[in-house]
Amino acid sequence: MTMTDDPLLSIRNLQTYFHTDDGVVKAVDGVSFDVDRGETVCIVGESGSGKSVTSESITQLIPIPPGEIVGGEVYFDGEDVTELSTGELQELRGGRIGHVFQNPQGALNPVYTVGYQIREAIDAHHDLSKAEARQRAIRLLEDVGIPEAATRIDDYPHEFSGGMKQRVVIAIALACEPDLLIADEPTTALDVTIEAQILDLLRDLQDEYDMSIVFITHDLGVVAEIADRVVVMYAGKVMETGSVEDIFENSAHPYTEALLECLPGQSNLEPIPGTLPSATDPPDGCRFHDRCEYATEECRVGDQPALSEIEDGHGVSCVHWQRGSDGLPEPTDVRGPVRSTGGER
Amino acid sequence: MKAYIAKRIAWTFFATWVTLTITFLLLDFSPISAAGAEFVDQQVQQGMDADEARELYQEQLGHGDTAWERYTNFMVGLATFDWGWSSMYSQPVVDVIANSWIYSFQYVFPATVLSVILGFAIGLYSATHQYTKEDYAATLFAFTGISLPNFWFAIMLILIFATMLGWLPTYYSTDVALLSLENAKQLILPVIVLSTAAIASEMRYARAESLEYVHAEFVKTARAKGLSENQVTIRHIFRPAMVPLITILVGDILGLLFAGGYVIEVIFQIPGLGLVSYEAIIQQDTPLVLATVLIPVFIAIIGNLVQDICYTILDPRIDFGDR
Amino acid sequence: MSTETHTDGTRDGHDEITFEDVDWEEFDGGLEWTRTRVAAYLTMGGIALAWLLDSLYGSRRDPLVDYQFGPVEFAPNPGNVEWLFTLTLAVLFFYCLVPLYQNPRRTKHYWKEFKKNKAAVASLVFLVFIFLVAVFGPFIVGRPELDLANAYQPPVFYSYVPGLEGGTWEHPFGTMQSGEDILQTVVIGARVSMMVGLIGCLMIVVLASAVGTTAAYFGGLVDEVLMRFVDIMLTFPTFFLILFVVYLYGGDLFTIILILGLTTWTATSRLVRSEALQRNEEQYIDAAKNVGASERWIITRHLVPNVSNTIITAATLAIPSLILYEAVLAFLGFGDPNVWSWGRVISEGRGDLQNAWWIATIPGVFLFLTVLAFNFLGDALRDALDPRHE
Amino acid sequence: MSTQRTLLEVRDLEKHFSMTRGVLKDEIGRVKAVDGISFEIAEGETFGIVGESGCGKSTAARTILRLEDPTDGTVRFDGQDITEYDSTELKRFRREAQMIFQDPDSSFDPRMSVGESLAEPLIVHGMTDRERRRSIIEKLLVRVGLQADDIDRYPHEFSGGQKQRIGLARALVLNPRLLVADEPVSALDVSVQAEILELMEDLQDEFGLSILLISHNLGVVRHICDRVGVMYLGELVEVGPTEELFSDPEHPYTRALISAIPSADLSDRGDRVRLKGDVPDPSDPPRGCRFHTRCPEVVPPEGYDLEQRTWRSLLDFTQRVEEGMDLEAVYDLLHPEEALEDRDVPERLPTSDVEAALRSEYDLADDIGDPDADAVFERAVERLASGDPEDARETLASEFTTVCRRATPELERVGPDHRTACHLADGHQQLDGRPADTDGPEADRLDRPAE
Repeated sequence: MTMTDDPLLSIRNLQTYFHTDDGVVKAVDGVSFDVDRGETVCIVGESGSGKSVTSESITQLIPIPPGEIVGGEVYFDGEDVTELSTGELQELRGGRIGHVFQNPQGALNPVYTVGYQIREAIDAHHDLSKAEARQRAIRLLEDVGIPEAATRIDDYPHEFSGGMKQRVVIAIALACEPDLLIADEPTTALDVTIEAQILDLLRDLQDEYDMSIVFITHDLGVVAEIADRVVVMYAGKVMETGSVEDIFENSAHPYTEALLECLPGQSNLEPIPGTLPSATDPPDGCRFHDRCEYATEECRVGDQPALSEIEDGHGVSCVHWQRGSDGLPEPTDVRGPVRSTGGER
Repeated sequence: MKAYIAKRIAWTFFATWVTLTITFLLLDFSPISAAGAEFVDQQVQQGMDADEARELYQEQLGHGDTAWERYTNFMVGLATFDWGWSSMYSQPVVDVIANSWIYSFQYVFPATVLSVILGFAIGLYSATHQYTKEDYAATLFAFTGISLPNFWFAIMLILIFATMLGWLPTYYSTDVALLSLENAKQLILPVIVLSTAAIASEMRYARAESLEYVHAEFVKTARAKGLSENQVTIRHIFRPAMVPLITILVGDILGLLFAGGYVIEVIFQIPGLGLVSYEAIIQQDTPLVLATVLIPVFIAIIGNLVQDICYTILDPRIDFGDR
Repeated sequence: MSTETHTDGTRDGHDEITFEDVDWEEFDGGLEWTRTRVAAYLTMGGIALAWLLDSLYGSRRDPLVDYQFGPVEFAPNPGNVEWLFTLTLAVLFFYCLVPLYQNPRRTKHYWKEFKKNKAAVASLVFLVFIFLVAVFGPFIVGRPELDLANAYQPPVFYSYVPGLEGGTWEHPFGTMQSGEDILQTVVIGARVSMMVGLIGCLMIVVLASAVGTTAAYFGGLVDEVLMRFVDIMLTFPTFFLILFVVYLYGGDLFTIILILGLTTWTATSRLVRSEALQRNEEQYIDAAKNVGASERWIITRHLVPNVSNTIITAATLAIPSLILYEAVLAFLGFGDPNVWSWGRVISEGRGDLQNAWWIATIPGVFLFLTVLAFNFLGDALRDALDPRHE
Repeated sequence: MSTQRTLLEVRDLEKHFSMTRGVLKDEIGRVKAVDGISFEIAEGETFGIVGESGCGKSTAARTILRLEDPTDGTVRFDGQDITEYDSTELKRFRREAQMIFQDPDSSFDPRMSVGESLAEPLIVHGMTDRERRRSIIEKLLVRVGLQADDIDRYPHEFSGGQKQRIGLARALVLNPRLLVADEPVSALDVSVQAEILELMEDLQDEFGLSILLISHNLGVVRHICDRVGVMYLGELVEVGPTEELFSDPEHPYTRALISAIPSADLSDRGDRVRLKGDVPDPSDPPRGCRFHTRCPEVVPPEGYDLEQRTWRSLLDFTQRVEEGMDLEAVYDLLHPEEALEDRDVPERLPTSDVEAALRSEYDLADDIGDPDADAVFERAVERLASGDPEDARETLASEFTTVCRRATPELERVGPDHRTACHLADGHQQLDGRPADTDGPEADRLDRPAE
């Protein structure tokens, strides 16, 4: 494969809907972003923002039905993945794109040894002898930092701790030396000290395997730790995208600012009032408008504003994106008693 | 693991002992047991020699004057395969069983194999294609299957295929050789009746258990590895679902098949264990009734043991320390 | 104690009280005797007393009362089964219908979940119909009687030979070989099936919850012994256990129902135990403990209501198998020879398939549909009541 | 705050769970979930307990409220020992101390409406007046940011954050003086977390509550607590005022924990103290200081001159041998390619191969810097290779010994209100206890606390 300047992964206007009894849930509703070779892109958002669905739509891991990719393109290395046949998709999954999931307790099948589960990933893409595959599996376990890999390879998942299981899951994802690793909240279920170990490991492996990482998380602390670029999602839409410095030091979207302000551990905590809008019947205009302190009439009509490029690589989806220059609208008070709309269950 | 299996075997013996003791108590307290003493009188009245009748009574399982004597006789008799005398057949009970089991086996076995294969396959398909038309059809079939009273279903099949269409015989005939096409033909309806309920039941279990895993994280992991859908289904949905399914095979399906077989033999007049038992009940031939009831119990107990051992092989997580 | 007061808008006297003003020393605990509870105890006690009096002093031949309203004759002479059935209906009324009525909001929620399942709604309608037929039908259509002159009447709209006169509305479902009207046997059979299903179900509920919660609550050796016993009972293939016990002790419908109840509760008790253990781990149990609730409060207010979903579902799913067991016994000729059970009618029709197909077919259709409806209903209840489903 | 009267005083609290097997319930071990913790909470104060999962913090909270009976120790509430309370006194105590729970989904009976759930404490404590209960609850719902007509709704109709508000209302309805909050926000989204934390602070101010907050999230603890205790494997390793503890952590575990928090500050990314390995099994905690198996600053043995990192590796190796490293395990290291079923382990293995394998496994250089230590290591390797792990174990145990393994550190005062349980903080260990050789990025950080 030749290295080009094209992004490795380019998602264009992706729309993934779920058909449920209560109506169509627009989990991902027109999301676009790029991932360059060798870089780490974090998708950050609260639960219900569509960040996991976005990541699982890349190789169509979402359950279809009820899920459906209704529109948009996903270019991986220049090729539109949404057009691929099932066989080609399977070639891609685990081959050039590896996946790590949130819950290491559930991500490994309890009835097989970890060695079997790693070999399975190797065998799906390579024609190796049993001994060769085993040796490769041991090397992978060593790479992800499991001590005495040769002994542990024949153990069952329940004999590993949570952190160790997550290492095994990473080893599976790396089995065929992918170009892209998609990690969906890989550290959320882990303790902080273990989380730190896994983040270190991912950073080391990224250099070693020379891959891009799409990292999904709700934790801005983790984002600051690992991201090169950041995509901030809210209610199925991209609110802001930019380099990690853009987001943390020069954030332009009110939602990003609000997220940063409600991180516990800092002196002045500012909660975001209100609740997530309904996923089946999202509001007109900017999805964030009814919780936004800068919202004006323009924010409540039409569609989500297009991503406007503030500076190179820093886009923001806000009516008032130029507010830095032409002055802010007055913050309106949206705080009050929390309405128990009971939208989510 | 060896210690675990040894423990299970010990438990099996204990369970057998408890079961037999309960059986004895049920028997000993029943009005039928009291009638046992009248047995000799009855036989004499029917023209049998008094000594011969008394000798025949000695052959009965669990005779004796005190409860303890009856109990020990009962247990020793069972353990030594001296299961008493069938007055109906004028044969030792063991011989009656030996002559009739093959008639039951010849259709129960194919029905079992058929139901396990079809039941699991349909259930697995249904689970992996949840909310599709095929799934709804399979579920409807399953509900129908478990709700059909088997005796009525058998009669309805006879009405249609034997009485109205005349394609298949109404009753089972012992005149044909066991391994003949004729025999196979007269077993078609029994096998259909027996396996319908079993397929439906297994399908429901297989579907429910597989559904537990269809959305499991490790299934997603398996898919993300690039495995094909068939590989994912077999290795990562069916294989873990096997673990709980093993337990229903013995517990529920065995009981279903035996109970179904009983009724089917009565309806089709197949001279297997079920029909023997039925006639023994009608004729009040207690030793034979006891034997034909205990045989399924023994099979179930052994089945349970086999099931536990399978479990240790299928599920690496099992805690050998307890239970 | 904090003495802060809050001056929110006051509408009436009560509104002035906020939680921090309460002087707790003036309160102590006590059990609330609600009107429903008193009514329930009185009704059930009354039925039990009447049953006792009837079996002590009642006459076997003469009915308790004898009224004639046109075609309807009300002359009950209840046997043990009938008394037990009445008691079961009272329990059903006070512990299922009354709570549903008293909590309209929750009832509405359950109904919303339940009615998603169209088959289950249809089943419910059908079962309510069968239930009404079972309870009131025999007084309206009467009981089947020997009528040799009308033997082998075909059902209405059917005739032996096309063109010839067929069945009449006199006997819409036709008659049997001895002239008994099949409609009447179907109605009586519905009553038998409902009695078997509901009484047996109640027995399962009582036995299974008693054993299951005892095992879960006491744990240790009690748990071990009870559950091992259940294990052994479960090994015994139920059908043969029932067959054997009926062979040894069987006879009338009352005994058969008792036997069915006593042999089929085990699986449910295991389920109740594991469910109770699971619920016991829930944080709301801790929350109740933490406000100082007594063990009895926790068991009656939290544990039992939350396990009851499981019990109700399991018991509903046990009804069809109870009905089928009774039908099979009756079919084999081991049932109550004085009762026109559906199974018995099918058995009678077995020999007349050639010339009178309707005898075996029609009761079978009702048996099949009733069992099917209960299965659908149980399945839908599981979906609607399962807390994991929310 | 600490000048105020003490409301809760916990002394040497222990809670052990016994693990049993079989019908006769033979005890086969004990999980020392809480193993002798002491702290106090003043009126109006917020005290936080932080620690990783399995450290016993939730058990501590439950034991303090007597939802579990303590194995040993005392809990004094307002001067009275609640562990001695009979059921009447305990019921009265329940009014004074309330709890909110971690999981908003499981902490409400799904079959009870919000009103019924909130009325439960009132009914249990004898308030039979239905109207009065209702009016109290309606008011309270408004006070926690919901609406009075939410009273008839069911828990599933609310979002996680709203349920946690109701949880707060339930805890407040008896007007307690102490509120125990077990991970009150960890199941919530960050934006909702902030709301709940703010509400807790408001209510605390309004009603003068003392709060015991249990959390794994140092950010939450730092935000809301006046003082903090750090728990590790059932013990408190450090207790101090929040700001002091965060700015000047004394215990290496606290340092590692603080350092591990991913912060939104871009300046210090990738530059942190890392703990190796997992938390040990609480049923068999390490002897001495429980943290020594993972401690990046473990005190080196007397008479050896070792770099901290080398010493850590040697100690890891020693621990592994003690757990029972047999010839088979060594063989697997040498021959990773052979499957378990067809390996054929000889009587002894070539010492040089074993040594090389172990050096690479434990990241030890060919020259570990101290000839004596090297000799001990080589001797142990030789014993392992010749199939005598027992001898290797003894050699290592007698030579590579540290005060962290020998002795259990006590909570010692290191500031006016700041205590820590670490040998490094012991007066006499302060000088020679700290690793002398402090080069390399990890060692560098020892004297410069993170943050």
